[in-house]
Amino acid sequence: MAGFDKVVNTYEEAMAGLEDGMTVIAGGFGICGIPENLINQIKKMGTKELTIISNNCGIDGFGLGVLLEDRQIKKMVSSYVGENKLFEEQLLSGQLEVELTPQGTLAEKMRAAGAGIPAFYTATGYGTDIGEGKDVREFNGRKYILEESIQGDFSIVKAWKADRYGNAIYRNTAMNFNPMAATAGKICVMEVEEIVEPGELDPMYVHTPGIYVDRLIQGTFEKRIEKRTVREG
Amino acid sequence: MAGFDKVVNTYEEAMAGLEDGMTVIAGGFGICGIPENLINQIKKMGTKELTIISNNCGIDGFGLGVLLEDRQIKKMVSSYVGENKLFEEQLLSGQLEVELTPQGTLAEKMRAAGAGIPAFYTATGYGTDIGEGKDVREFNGRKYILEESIQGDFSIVKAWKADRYGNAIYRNTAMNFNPMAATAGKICVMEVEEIVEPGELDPMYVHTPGIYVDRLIQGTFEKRIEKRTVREG
Amino acid sequence: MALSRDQMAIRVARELQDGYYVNLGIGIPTLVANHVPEGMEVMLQSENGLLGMGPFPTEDQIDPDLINAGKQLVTTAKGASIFSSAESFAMIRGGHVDLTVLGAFEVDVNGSIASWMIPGKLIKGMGGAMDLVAGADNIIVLMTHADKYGNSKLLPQCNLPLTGAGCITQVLTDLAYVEIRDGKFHLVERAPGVSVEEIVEKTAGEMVVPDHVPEIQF
Amino acid sequence: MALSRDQMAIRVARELQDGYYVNLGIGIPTLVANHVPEGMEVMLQSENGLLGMGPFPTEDQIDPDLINAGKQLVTTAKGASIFSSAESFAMIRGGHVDLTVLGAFEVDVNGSIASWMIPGKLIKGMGGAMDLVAGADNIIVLMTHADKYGNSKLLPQCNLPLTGAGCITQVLTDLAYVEIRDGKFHLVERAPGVSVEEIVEKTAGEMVVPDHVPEIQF
Repeated sequence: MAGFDKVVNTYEEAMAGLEDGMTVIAGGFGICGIPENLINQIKKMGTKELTIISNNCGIDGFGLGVLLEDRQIKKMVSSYVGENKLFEEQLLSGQLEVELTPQGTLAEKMRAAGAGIPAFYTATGYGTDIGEGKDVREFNGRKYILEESIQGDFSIVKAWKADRYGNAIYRNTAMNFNPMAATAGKICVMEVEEIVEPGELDPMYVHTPGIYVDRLIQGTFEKRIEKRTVREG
Repeated sequence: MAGFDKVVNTYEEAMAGLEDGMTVIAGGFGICGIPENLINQIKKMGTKELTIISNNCGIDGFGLGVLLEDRQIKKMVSSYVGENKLFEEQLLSGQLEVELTPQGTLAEKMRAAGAGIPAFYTATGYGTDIGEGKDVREFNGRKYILEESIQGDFSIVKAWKADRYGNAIYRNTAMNFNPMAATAGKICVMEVEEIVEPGELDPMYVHTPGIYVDRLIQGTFEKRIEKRTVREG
Repeated sequence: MALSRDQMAIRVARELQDGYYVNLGIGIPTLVANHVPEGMEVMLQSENGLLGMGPFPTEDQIDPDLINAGKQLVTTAKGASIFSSAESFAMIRGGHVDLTVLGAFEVDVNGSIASWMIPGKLIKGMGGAMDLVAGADNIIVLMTHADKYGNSKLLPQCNLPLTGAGCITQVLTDLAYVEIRDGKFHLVERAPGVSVEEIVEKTAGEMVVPDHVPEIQF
Repeated sequence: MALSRDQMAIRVARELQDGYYVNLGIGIPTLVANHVPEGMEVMLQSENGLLGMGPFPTEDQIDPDLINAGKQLVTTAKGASIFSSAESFAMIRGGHVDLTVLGAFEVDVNGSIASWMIPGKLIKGMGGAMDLVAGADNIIVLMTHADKYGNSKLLPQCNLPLTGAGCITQVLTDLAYVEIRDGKFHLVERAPGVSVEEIVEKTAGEMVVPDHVPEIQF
């Protein structure tokens, strides 16, 4: 690896340096656009006491859900954690801490971290439990709460294609939280379906500039479908 | 014009409703990617006492600079206003008010307006004249100032291509401030080099979703070059 | 008689306008998409990053990378655009969506809404609901007038943890179309054959009743 | 002898590392791009929305839609990406750029910098300079040691309006390479043939001088 080439060849290299107690920001919505293999690598490493920041916690046996099996997660920061029995068990038994965050606020907290904005005001959650203990301020006659950015030691993201420099594009709604997550980790690890040579992607349509990406690996993906809604052809 | 079709056929229609004293947010950097014809339409309309929010004020005789000729601008909010003699004259004679704003803060203020974020903290300008009178707060041992979002009655932007629904793409660095400006006007007027049919642009590579665009017009552009730096072939 | 789920969706669909960008919540709100009036176009926003949501795919159109906020497989409509979650909520929070329709457990006379959590039961999370109610100017809450035990869901004050405070102005239930202003419910329309008395009786919060309350026509 | 503009650029270029993303300010900093050490790759960020700036275009490559922050026509380098001003400054403010090189009127012992405004002369504006100095961890200021009247530009305290407070740690002048820490200047290297005495004399702020101050080698 020299210059701007971000490619690593093994998942061990991809996640090297992840330690117990670290914070990991993960892209994906439900189980769409999730970094499947990076998650499996964390499971394999057995890293414990992790704080995971991700909109969801996968499902039983797939996605971030697999990290619950060996109790690797200490705390989840998410907007929606339903559809996961193991999650429910660990939450109710007090083994798992959960910080619920509105979805838009969560996305903006990640973006803010990447963008050097330590905090921003939003109306979301004002007057609810989410606003409790947070700074309130009025602008133009409306009340807003102060939300702080959220940074990770690592961020793990999934893109469709990237060039060796880490310039990446996402496919359809598999984009979701990935672009913001990519900017919010001190070390951003990206896995993709295809790595191409620099120059192959049109600069105008790059979704994530390579400057955000530290390590890049090509993988194969199961892309499990959570709700198979199909209509007659 | 019905449903999502945002196309208008004349520049009169495009800028209808612009009144004296209004605030206009304009895309463009220098004279690159500026809404040339929308600016010329404002000149033609003779609207006065305008507050213009734009990174620059064009140059003498081109771009926003033409609005200085008949003293249509009361106040400019910009990061850089050099390269304009008429501007200098009106500023020194007190005919023109200028609020200088750091470039990144200006871009973020526009984005924030479009994104329902009334204010955000940034380190930019802390400890300088820009920070004076602004709320200061410390996060993780560093001091930041509070900057408020900036909304316009109108925003005028230039894109490369758009479909009739206003889904738009920008070309190269003519993108600059245009995507944020598009979100920050109560009425967003976009002019483009080419209007295509809905379905012709790949949804994955749309830069500005049509939801932000209220009126769309196809124009022809001079695209004047400010600094013609060329090397030997 | 109380409105059916489809009738509720039909009534709400009458609030649509040509060219509206609309976010429909999970459940009954989803049905509104089936009742867009003839000759009218609306575009559906899905908060996971899709504007211009099309119908479910046919078997040969299935794409695991293309889902809606309910995690269902979908397609794109003509003129769709796809973007990040941050951009999606910028759109929502910034008030660019013309109409949001969502369900609720409770609504109160101050326009507060509780829709995401019932303490003691599992906490699934608010998803995008808090952002949606904070960002939209035009929200219609779609819910049954009373819960399955007959308890009113239109209250003087919400009992459950709030999704948003003071943000709801319109509620359509299976019994009535209600507006909220000045700290009171205002009865606007009633389901066919349902008496004003029944509606008032099933409304725990203060309800203002005008002289004439038209029946919803189908 | 004082360093030439090109020698200053050469010295700064030695601070580059393979794979660095770099923002070069207008003026002398631009010259740094001409002296990237052999076998090393750096990518230039231009704050108007371009990462991977290439050289000026040839006549047949001219594209009015492709300029840099100095409004000059440019080209894209291999592996470039283009984005909005908000994204560009997210990148800058978020500390993702590895090195920023910019000019200045004055720098002081506390690391404050004045680079954008001389009261009484026309105010052109700060452009992206305030964001750049606030966002970068690694900044090198490149300027002459004294102004044309011989007044030191390395001061106990900046006189001109600040671009940023306490954000500068490295300054290369035509006379010396200076680090700033603990409220003092620290002399690190000197231009060939320039005496420590001359440098100290031309430095208005407190300067710590180690026993040995090597000459910059070319």
